[in-house]
Amino acid sequence: SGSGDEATTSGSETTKAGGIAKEDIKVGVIHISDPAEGSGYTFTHDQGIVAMQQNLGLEDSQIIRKNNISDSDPTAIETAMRECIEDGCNIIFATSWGYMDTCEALAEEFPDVYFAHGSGYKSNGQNFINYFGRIYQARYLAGIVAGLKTESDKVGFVAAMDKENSEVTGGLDAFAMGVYSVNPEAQVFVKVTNSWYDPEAETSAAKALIAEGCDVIGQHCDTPNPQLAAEEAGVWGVGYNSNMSKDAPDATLTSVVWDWGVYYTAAVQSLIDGTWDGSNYYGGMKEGLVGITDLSAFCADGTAEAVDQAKASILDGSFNVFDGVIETNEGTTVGKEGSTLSDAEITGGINWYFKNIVVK
Amino acid sequence: MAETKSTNYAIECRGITKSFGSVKANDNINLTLEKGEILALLGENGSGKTTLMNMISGIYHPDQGTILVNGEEAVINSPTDAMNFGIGMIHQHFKLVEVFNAMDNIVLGTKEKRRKPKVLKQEIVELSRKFGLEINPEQKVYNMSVSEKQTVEIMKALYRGANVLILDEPTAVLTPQETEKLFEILRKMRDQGRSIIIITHKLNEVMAVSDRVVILRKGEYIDTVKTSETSVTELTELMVGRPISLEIERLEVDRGDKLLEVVDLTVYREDGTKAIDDVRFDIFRGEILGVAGIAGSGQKELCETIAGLMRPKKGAILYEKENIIGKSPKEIIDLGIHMSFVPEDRLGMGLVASMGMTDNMLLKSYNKNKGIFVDKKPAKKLAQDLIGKLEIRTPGTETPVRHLSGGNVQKVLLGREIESSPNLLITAYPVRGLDINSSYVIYDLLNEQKKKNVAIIFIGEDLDVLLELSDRIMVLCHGEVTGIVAAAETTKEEIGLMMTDSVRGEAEAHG
Amino acid sequence: MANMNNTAKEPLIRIGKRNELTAKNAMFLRLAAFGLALVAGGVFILAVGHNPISVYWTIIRGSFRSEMAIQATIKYMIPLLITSLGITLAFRMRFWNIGAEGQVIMGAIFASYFALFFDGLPHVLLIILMIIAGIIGGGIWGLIPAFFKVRYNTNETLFTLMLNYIALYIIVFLRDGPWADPESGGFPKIARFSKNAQLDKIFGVQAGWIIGIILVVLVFIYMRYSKHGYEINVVGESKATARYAGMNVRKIVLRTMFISGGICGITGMVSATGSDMTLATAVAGGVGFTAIIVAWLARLNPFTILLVSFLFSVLEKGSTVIQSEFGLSTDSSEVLQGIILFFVLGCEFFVRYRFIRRKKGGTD
Amino acid sequence: MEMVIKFIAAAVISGTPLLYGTVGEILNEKSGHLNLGVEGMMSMGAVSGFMVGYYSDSFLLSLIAAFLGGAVGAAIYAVLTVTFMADQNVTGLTLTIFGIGLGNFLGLYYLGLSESGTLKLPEKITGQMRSINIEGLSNLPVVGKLLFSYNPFVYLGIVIAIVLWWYLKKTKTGLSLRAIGENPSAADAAGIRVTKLKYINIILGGGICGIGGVYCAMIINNGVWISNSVGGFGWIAVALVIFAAWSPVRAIFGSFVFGAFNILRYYVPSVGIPEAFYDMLPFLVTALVLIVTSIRQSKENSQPAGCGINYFREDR
Ligand SMILES: Nc1ncnc2c1ncn2[C@@H]1O[C@H](COP(=O)(O)OP(=O)(O)OP(=O)(O)O)[C@@H](O)[C@H]1O
Ligand SMILES: Nc1ncnc2c1ncn2[C@@H]1O[C@H](COP(=O)(O)OP(=O)(O)OP(=O)(O)O)[C@@H](O)[C@H]1O
Ligand SMILES: [Mg+2]
Ligand SMILES: [Mg+2]
Repeated sequence: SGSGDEATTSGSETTKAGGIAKEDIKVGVIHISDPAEGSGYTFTHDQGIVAMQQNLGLEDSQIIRKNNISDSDPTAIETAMRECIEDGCNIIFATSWGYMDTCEALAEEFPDVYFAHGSGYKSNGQNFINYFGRIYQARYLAGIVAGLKTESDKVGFVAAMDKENSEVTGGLDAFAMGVYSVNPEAQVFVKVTNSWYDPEAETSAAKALIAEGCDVIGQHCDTPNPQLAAEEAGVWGVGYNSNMSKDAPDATLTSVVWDWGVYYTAAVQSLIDGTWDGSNYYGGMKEGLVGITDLSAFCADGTAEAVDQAKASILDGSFNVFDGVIETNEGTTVGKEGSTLSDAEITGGINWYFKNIVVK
Repeated sequence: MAETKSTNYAIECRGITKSFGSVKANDNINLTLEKGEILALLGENGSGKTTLMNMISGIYHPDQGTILVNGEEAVINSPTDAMNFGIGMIHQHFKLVEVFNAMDNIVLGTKEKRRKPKVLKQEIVELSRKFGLEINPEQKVYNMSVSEKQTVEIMKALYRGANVLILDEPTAVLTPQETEKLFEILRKMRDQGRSIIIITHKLNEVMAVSDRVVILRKGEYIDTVKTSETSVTELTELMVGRPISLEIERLEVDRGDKLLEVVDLTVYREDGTKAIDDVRFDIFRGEILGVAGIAGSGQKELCETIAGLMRPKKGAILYEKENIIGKSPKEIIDLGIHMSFVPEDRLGMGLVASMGMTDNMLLKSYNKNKGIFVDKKPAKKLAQDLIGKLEIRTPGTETPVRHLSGGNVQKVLLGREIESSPNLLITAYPVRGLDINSSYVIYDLLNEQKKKNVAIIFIGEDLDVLLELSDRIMVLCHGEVTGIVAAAETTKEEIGLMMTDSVRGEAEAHG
Repeated sequence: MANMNNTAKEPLIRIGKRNELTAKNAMFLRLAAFGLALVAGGVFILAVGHNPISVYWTIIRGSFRSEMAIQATIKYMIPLLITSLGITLAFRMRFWNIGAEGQVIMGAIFASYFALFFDGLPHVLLIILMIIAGIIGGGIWGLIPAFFKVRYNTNETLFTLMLNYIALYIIVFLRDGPWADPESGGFPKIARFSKNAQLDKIFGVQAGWIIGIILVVLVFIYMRYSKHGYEINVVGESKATARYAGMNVRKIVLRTMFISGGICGITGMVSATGSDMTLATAVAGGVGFTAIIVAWLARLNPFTILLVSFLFSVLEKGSTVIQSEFGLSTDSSEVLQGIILFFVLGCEFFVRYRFIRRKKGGTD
Repeated sequence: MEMVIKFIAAAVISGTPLLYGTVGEILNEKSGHLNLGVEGMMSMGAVSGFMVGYYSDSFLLSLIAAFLGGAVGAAIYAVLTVTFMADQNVTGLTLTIFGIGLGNFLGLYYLGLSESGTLKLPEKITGQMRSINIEGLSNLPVVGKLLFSYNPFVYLGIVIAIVLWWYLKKTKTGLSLRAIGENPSAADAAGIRVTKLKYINIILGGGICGIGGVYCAMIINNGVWISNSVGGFGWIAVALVIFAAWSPVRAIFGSFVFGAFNILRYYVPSVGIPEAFYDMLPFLVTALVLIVTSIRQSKENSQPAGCGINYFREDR
């Protein structure tokens, strides 16, 4: 049979020997859009790959990128991954949640290739794991920035997915809690675009929020359009994924960002060292995986202090965002006094909105 | 150069040659058109008349040869160029924009500046008065009858100040009255010094309206004769290349049993108007029943109703005592009722233009054999037989019939219907657009069928032919039967009267 | 009055009909066109700074470099092939169906219903059920425009275009609502089908390719030799003629569009259960449009469709490899595809027409 | 009330790219060419307009470049369908593939050149392209927001639509063009330069589509380059032509209605109507309009009869 099989066989031998020689490492990356697209999700992931490559000193030829792989096209996903395998990749980073099922299936077919899947929930404990991060920690900080800045006491949020989606909703709740912590009067208005990437919808949603009187626009979606809409309307915003100050310098207060290089470096290193243990990865602020960018000059007075204080308490573990009894906007409560939500609940069970969130 | 020499000629063609792919439509043709004359262009179907005219009017471009206008060499690349030379052409298939009204069609493409519709209307009405044309400038073309459309076409040419008017078979779709009116207009134009080329297959019309006749045969120039010095017989001979008889015989065949009886038939058109009104008649085996009537008197609907293509509102059609109303076209065909219908567009209904003869033979028989597959062998054989029997000119049985000339297309259609051994043959305008030779071939075919005891409904427009060919003639007027007479005992005038009797009433209603 | 000073010259170049080409010459001409198209594409590749030969070579190598690559290439071909075959029927009837995309989607939706909710049925039975469901789903989506066409003469090109989107948003609706995967944690997706509901693989590729090849033969026979095929051709030429010949035109149009849509529906079934293993919004993914191009390039001949759709899938599979190997964005392969198609489209002209240059000195 | 006004204003903003696409396509269809390449032409206009704007910082140059970008796409289409008589559907689809590909490809190419990793239009041009503010008018209650608060594209689009309406309806060339779309051989016989007019109008239509494309890049994405910025507007425009019954003036109304469909869900309270329904709405409505007009069988307000069929003088 073809070269695909050969690649995997050699992979399995080196693993048994305790690790894969650095020269033999070949990393496949599946991107949902093009990394050159300089702001969004793909861009930050690719920054992470680049950082990993530099940290470990890999050759360019050791990285195989598959760009523009729609995560609602399983056939394209499978082809892309198989091509990586054909090319001899030993590890494939599948960055978007829609790649999960295909990873699972291929992990079974190719037990010697490692599949790391970003943002999902499935894994097989061996060669298929998922990785994500405590982005809610950073969002909480961003909420503080927004809550202090708003003058209308209306903060807007453009959400890619609706309430049922824990990733988005968890982040949004944390953001709203951050707002609440400094400005209990303020409300957080939400518009859902129903798509991770939809430039036009993101603009429209942001404009609708501004029309309703929101003067700070947060976002969980892939383009800087909400920030740009804020800039055009003369209001402020909180970016996501990468530093959106470069897109909307006059509006972006700060951005909630990822540093995926932290994880990618660790993951590939574990292959080289032979220490891959098949467990999921869920890093946070402590690991440097998530954070917010430097505050811009036009943040409200006292913002830096409030942020630093919250950040310190998160870092020292005294505060975990989803602590204690949390009131939802439907009048119900979640959580128990004296405890915090488990990681499983955070990644898969947040489908409620915090009490100051308004959906219209 | 001797410029003065040829200035008598409005148009002169020298050595014009034109091919379409492998078909040589015109081969070294010479033609002259004098100023102030009506020139008839005569030739069998496919002899290249239309092609030649299309080159004069800038639609086609000659492969070889020269066209001179008023004695000067002219390069005519487009209809605009032709227009600039004062040449206007009325095509066999009208070139009108259906959704426009008359005046938009008339001004279309002209150089004049745009005028207010009101002013334009006035201008057009004046122009039409000058030539005795009747036209409603604001009527949409899709609401017009054929002759109204033709009037628009003529107005188009006149509006552009055409000195030379070319008409390609303008009378094919007109009633005798309308034809006469058209000729009046043409004569008037000639008397004003304009030149006219008219293509027609009806020799009596040639004799009636033209000054000279140019004859083409198989793409070649044959002769030019003065109308006053020639005869129908001579023209036919020049055209066909051999003498042919112009007698239509009425075969005396013993009338057989009654085959079809139509009782109280009333049919409405799709637009809700009444097409056929309480029509009642019968037809016997071995008989040709002629149907006379001005265009649009319900002939088409009558045919289509009998063939099962239209549903009547009331009445019955008894075929050997069995009512066939409500039967599908297929069931009716299976009974042996065949229709050879020649609508204005020859290829529109009876044949599939892009298919060859073989596939066209299949059209009505493809369902005869059992199973889910078609059997092409018999169809191919039939096609070959027809080519021999009817002298159909075609490169082969698989050549798309759209490449054949009108007469040959017609032979294919009629031949197929006859070969299906019908009991009842309905033919509507079977010789429309056909040259004289082909026409007589068709008449002979019909008589042959009559001899075989087939009942024939013959819808025609030429009263002379109807009188000579039919046994009885039924006259339709506005969907009503105004009389059924024995052909041998009536006259053209009598029938003409029955045809137009209520036309006067109609005109009044409109006026 | 007429302008007598017309000095118009014969145009430098005009278009004329050419003598009918023999089948061999026409074939040769088309091959030449394809060659020219590759050259034009090569110019583009050069312009973006790469070596055309090596890019072309990579496309071919990328499609055939391993068993897995060949399998992927064939997997790309399946939906293109089947959909083109479906479209062929409609186009033969001159029914300008650009709704294959929607018909594929509806076929997928219908088939998925069984895949999701009846996956306990015996495997063979379930697969057969899903194929039938796919045919019915796609068929209905073909019937709707056909119905309005025969009834009201509704423009089918535009109507089918609308139906594509309606079908797409039906998937979105199902994905976000009734059929949402309860275990997805709010991610908008429909659950992956169970193994039992997945189409089997034959030689490592989902069985759709067998279905495709069977359909090539069936459609060829149907169009060429069957009475239905003959009727379709007649109706396509002239409805009046068909009626005159005793054909039930409405029935033929409806029937043909059901079959045409139904075949496209098979694509949906095959793609969902054989390639995607779930019902995804991208189940058609533009194949309905590409298939129009394929069917047209193949002049509606099923065997030629097989060839052309294979070439297309090579290009598609190969260009995913040039993306990672040359760093050329996936968009550049679309540009390349466009350029090649433009040339093929343009060259088709020379099969029927020719340019005639003005003779020197005009006419004497 | 205030929200309603804001909604209408947002609908206008959201519908304007459709207006350009629709009007451009109307011009194509009036020439007898059903051009399915609107999306492609818009993409080409988007990239050319944006990049010229980015480097020249001139709104006017950017508009011209957008027009030219769309026009180039249309010119390819015209050469293939008018002169080479290639199938219109296939050519249009190919143009869409090509145009989107080219737009994204060039976009990424220029992104690669940029140091910051983004392409953001410079200050001057963003200032010019943004909503106007006419002292005294824009601040009027209700009317100010409804009529005098838009970006220049909106006004330009309306002007183009009205001029085209006048051109088609009231000028001789317009009459000739309509004749070509209905019956090219009749137009030809009447002395109209069919080929020339087809070229001019198809290219003109493509150019207008191109401006619609750059609208997406400049306004919808607020002057930052993003791939696939046209994102389906071109296809909706093809649909909208039907809704507008081939009239540029009705296209103004139609595109704003469709713009409203587009943003409806962000302004109406969610009452449990599935999101998918909002997305489906424009297409559903268009399909219904198509059915209704075909039932009414209006000859005037329907697709030009010659649309989709290529014309060759010597065919018969
Ligand atoms: N556009 C065309 N393409 C191909 N062949 C053509 C074309 N026009 C005419 N021909 C062929 O050229 C020959 C002459 O045709 P033409 O129409 O000039 O004949 P005609 O004398 O006008 O016949 P009819 O009396 O039937 O109108 C015929 O064989 C015809 O098939
Ligand atoms: N010289 C001319 N050349 C071309 N068109 C002209 C000319 N003079 C007047 N017109 C007419 O001007 C019309 C445009 O004016 P107008 O809008 O009043 O037409 P209309 O027929 O009333 O249309 P509608 O009733 O649909 O509005 C053209 O369609 C044409 O009929
Ligand atoms: Mg003729
Ligand atoms: Mg008017």
